[in-house]
Amino acid sequence: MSITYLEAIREAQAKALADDPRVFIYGQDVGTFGGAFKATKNLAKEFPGRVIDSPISEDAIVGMAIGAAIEGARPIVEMQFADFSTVGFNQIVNQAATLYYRTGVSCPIVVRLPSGGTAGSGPFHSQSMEAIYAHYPGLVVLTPATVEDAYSMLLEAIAIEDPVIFCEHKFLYYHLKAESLPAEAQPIGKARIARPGRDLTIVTYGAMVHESLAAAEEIAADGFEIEVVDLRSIKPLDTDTVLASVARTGRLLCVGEAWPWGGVCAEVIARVTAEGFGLLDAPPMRLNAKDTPVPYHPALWGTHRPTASAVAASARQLLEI
Amino acid sequence: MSITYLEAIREAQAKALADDPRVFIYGQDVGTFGGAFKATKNLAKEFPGRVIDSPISEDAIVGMAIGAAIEGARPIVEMQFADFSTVGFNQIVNQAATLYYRTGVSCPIVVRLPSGGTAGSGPFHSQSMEAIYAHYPGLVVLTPATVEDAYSMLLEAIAIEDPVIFCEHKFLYYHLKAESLPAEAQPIGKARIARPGRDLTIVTYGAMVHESLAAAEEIAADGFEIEVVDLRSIKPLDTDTVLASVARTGRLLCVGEAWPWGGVCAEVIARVTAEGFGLLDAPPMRLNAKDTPVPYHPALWGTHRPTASAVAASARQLLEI
Amino acid sequence: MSEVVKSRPGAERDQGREIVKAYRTMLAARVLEEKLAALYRGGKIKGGVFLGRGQEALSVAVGQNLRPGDIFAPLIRDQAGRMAFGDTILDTLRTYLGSSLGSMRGRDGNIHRGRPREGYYAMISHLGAMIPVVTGGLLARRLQGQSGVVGATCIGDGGTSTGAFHEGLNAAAVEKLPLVVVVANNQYAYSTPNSRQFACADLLDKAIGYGVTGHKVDGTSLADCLRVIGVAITAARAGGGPQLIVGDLLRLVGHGEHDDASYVDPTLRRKPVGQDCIELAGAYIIQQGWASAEQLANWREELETEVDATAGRVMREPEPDPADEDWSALSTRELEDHFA
Amino acid sequence: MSEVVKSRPGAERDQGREIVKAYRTMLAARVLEEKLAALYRGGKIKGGVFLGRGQEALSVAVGQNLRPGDIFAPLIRDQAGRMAFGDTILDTLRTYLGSSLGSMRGRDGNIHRGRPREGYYAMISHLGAMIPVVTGGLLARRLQGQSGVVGATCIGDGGTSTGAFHEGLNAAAVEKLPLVVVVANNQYAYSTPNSRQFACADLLDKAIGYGVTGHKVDGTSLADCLRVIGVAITAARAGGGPQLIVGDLLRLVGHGEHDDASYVDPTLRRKPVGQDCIELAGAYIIQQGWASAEQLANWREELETEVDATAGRVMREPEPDPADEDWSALSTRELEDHFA
Ligand SMILES: Cc1ncc(C[n+]2csc(CCOP(=O)(O)OP(=O)(O)O)c2C)c(N)n1
Ligand SMILES: Cc1ncc(C[n+]2csc(CCOP(=O)(O)OP(=O)(O)O)c2C)c(N)n1
Ligand SMILES: [Mg+2]
Ligand SMILES: [Mg+2]
Repeated sequence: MSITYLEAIREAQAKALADDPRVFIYGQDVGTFGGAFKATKNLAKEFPGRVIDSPISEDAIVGMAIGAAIEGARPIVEMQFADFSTVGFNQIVNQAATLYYRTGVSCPIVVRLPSGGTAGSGPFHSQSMEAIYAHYPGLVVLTPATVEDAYSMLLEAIAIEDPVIFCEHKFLYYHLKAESLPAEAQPIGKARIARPGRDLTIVTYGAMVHESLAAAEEIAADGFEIEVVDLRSIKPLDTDTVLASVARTGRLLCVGEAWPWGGVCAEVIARVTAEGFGLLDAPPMRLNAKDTPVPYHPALWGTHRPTASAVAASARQLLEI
Repeated sequence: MSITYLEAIREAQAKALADDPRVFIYGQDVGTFGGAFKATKNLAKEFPGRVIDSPISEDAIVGMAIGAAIEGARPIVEMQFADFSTVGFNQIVNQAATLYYRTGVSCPIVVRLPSGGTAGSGPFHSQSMEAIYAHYPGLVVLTPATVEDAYSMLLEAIAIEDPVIFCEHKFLYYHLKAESLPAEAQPIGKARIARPGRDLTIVTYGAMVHESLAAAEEIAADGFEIEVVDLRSIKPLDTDTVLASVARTGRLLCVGEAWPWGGVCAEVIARVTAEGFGLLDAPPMRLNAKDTPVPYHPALWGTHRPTASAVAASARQLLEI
Repeated sequence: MSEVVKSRPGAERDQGREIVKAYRTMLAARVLEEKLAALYRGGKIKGGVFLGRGQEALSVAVGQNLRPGDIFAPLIRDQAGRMAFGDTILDTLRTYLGSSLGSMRGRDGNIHRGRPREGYYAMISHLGAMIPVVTGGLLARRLQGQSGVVGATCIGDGGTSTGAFHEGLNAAAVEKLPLVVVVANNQYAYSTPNSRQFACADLLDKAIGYGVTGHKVDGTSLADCLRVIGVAITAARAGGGPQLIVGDLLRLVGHGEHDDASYVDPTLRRKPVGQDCIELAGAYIIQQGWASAEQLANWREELETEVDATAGRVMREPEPDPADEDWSALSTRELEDHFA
Repeated sequence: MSEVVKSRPGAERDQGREIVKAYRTMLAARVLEEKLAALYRGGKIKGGVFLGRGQEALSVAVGQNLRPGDIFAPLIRDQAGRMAFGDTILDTLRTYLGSSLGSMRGRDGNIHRGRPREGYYAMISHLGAMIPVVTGGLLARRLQGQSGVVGATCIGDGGTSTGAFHEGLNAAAVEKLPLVVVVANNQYAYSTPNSRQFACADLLDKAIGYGVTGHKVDGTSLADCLRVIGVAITAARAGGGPQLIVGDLLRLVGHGEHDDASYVDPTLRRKPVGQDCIELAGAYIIQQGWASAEQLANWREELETEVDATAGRVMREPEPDPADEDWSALSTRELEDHFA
């Protein structure tokens, strides 16, 4: 058997629907059609009445999920693309994120954001919004990079009492495969050493984990061992695991697919330099997308986003300092 | 004569309306009423037909400003509070911010955001959204901290060909006074040394400039000279001025009123440590609001936000390292 | 529809009881709000104060027609409706004054209060935003197999211009959920008159575009409000889908207590729409012989005493202490992020 | 209204010319889109391909009724309307194929193209978002003292559920701007049927709620489309305020070329709404004697030749070169931020 990242997301939802009668799914085309990416394929048939097509109304979709959560339900909402969550932004950051703090009533909703770039998708079907949501108190922001995490973290996300922004990466949907689904998993909030090393730490997440692993492999030929830390969750962010890695390597490169200003890389560097300044043998470095909208043409897109070779080039530069 | 920060904003708009026939103002209650804070007081009378009341429709308000800009106008839109710009978020980040990159047609709009906390304003009338907007390519994000800057930077913002998010601070509206309006000003993109010093650099912006200056004054009694850098513009961010200051002092404390994750402080620290690692004699430090919604009660609010004494305490701690 | 009510034996007596009950709640709201205004002028309230003077009849009719187990998301000017739905003088004062014993514990204030687990949702400031939230609450109730539940929420003339109003009402209509949206058409949104807010001849014209039932009500008449909103809530409860009610009235006070409402067209105050619903209701009660003028005066006096005493008590209650706060926005403490 | 047109002498000849002109534009759109589908199947287009098959009559009627100097913000399925407004086979292919010579220079693709400075706005993906933008463009024109200008934009049945549609149309109505909103009611939003999208009996019922004039049109009939949209645009131009047009038709193709549209109710295809507007228009033209079947076939052949030749040419054009890009999102280069 072989299962893709996308199938893992479907399976997690199927399991949650089967195990917990409070769970339901709401979003555009998620019903009989099974969703734009087929992440809810057959679920409407398997769980009648619990996988519900919405109008094109992201503000209402999120708002309704919040109301349902107040009444004890466990809604999962699917945005057709992360980019469209800007329309539901107010409900996410002002209603869902503040509910518990203000009223003491928690808000267990999961907002699934098909995120990140793929070739030819252009400025409005490629965005990575994790840093935007992580800025707000009251939200948990997850960025699974593996099939196993896509499955186990989504299950855990549904179980969490608080609102979760689940940034699943479209570039991994079909590419990434695993032999089977995990029975156990690391808890949310713990980062993972995706590849151990001793010369330099790359801290990354989402699709960039794979670009970074490829870069590490490439550089291994030069005799350098790069450690790759997959954050898994960017809020909360597992500073301890990152610090422990930097303590081993003395060098930090942060790689993110999103824009640089105030992104995950900036946040990681701020934490490491504040809490582990003495561990660094060289300045921390970051590699992000270029600071423009995500271009449509694959030739431009391939330069706009960090690729394995760009990561390798940055790592080499940092190793030489 | 004495002029407040708020009056400076009104005067800048009056001057822009007088000097440039392309300028108009659109927003809730900005017309005859003069705006919720009176930032457009009398302007509707002085400039008939050019200061226009809108419905309660932030998405349409921003969208209309963009369309008007395409046709050669220079719209200034007022959000009643920065917090409500979440409803116009999609138009700001996906339409205004991408227009030039995609089409080559620039988008000269100014979105005025009455920002930041004041006592008793609570979670939805206190927010500081500068980091959210700065994350997006295609936007200029300004955070004036003085009466002079409120005036000259708003005038410059209106003249800029690109979309500007103008974060004016409500806490400064009435408090802050100047003798007169400036005839000349530093250009946007240049930070300002608000107080020179040699022992520690505080990088900050907006209302926190004044808390930081008060902290510096307090600490001066101990014999330490704190340099306070007022960023003025957080995107673009004047890394050079910050680096030059850190080169003088060897110590960096960043102070921001907004939430910590991915905020201005994280971005400043990422830049300084990447580009000026060797300049630092101690780990960089940041001081932000607590990571919860902004509380209503003044007693809670006073702890939630950084105050002069909290800034002083952080600075003392950093001076001891 | 009033025939329907009157055709039952004893209906008139029932109606009298209902009106008097509503009147006393309106009066409580009015007296309490007068106190809030006084406290505001005295600098005792740090934030803004937003009152519902002139809107008590419409508001109370919503709260009083709901049942325990229903959902209610009131808006700015719903002190009367809130109290009819179970909110108290005590918690109102605690929230405005920021007592740590209030339902919002000083974390949020004034009109931003509620007890969501009891069906009493706490509004956020963003207008329109509560409509989809109530809709979602009703969807969950349906999924849980509950029927006969109603969710009501209020909005102003200005709030109808929000995308949230549109998306929420449309989604409720598609699901045919028992949502009752009450528009308090008080002629202004802050300083903005209706002529600058919408272009339809009547806000009720919006109902057909959503495929929902529309109801018009005279917001100055308590009897009319109780009857029409009763009909709408009954229809929603019976499976008739969303109901849109437009009540015409005038805000008899500033947008907030900082505002003198000088922009209000003075001719409106002299028109029927500008009448004070409490005065009208009081006169009606006296005229119908359900209570005397003395009784009305007594009720007011009792309420003033209660409100004053409660305010005094609340002002002696502890403020929230920052040191007692755990400063977490998440209920799952293990998932809190830590900043150095 | 057709009487008005027919009462002029030579009106019938004019109408024939108008219909034939529109038909040839529709045909160009159809032929071009067939090529795009073929290129997509051949893996030559990296992103999605979204076609307007079945919607050409409604779309062309918008573009053809506009004048130079007007504003047009087309949507997904407006290839015909775009071409009637001046877009070309060449720029369409360049944009889809990502040629660096296209108006979007490879930065954006497919339907996300335009030349805003020429009144031809470039849509963003977020549905509804162009409505306030056109409204604002019209407001600016008014402030500049221009009159007689119209701004038109298109939206789907699904797009009417967005807050942006609501806020934009309402704001235009308040300002009484010459905005023409054309709803292509093609029965589905991706897989979602109208029954899951709205609950009004007819989308036209929304017009009264905004206080704008509503027009219904048979989206399969070119003559009807040209006439009704002509009337609406004329009314807007004359100061009649926003016009809402609802055209009923069926999307005769998948949502995108990746989609087989298997969810479409097959009975719809057999109903009048499911007819192909191009076939109907061609037959009408032949029947009226404005052109022969051979002429129609010739036109198609000419278009196929032109489209094929243009596609060949564009495929030899340079791709955008990342090294030539200055990677700036700001027109003010001095304000660019710099990241180490
Ligand atoms: C989305 C949004 N924009 C702006 C505001 C600021 N605001 C608060 S109340 C108000 C006027 C509301 O008018 P209306 O809806 O008619 O209610 P009323 O005050 O008349 O009861 C405005 C603009 C807000 N709360 N939410
Ligand atoms: C705000 C927003 N949400 C979701 C989408 C994704 N999306 C693209 S097209 C589409 C369906 C549109 O349906 P309709 O408006 O009826 O137009 P049609 O495709 O039928 O022409 C959806 C949901 C989007 N583009 N914008
Ligand atoms: Mg009102
Ligand atoms: Mg459709």
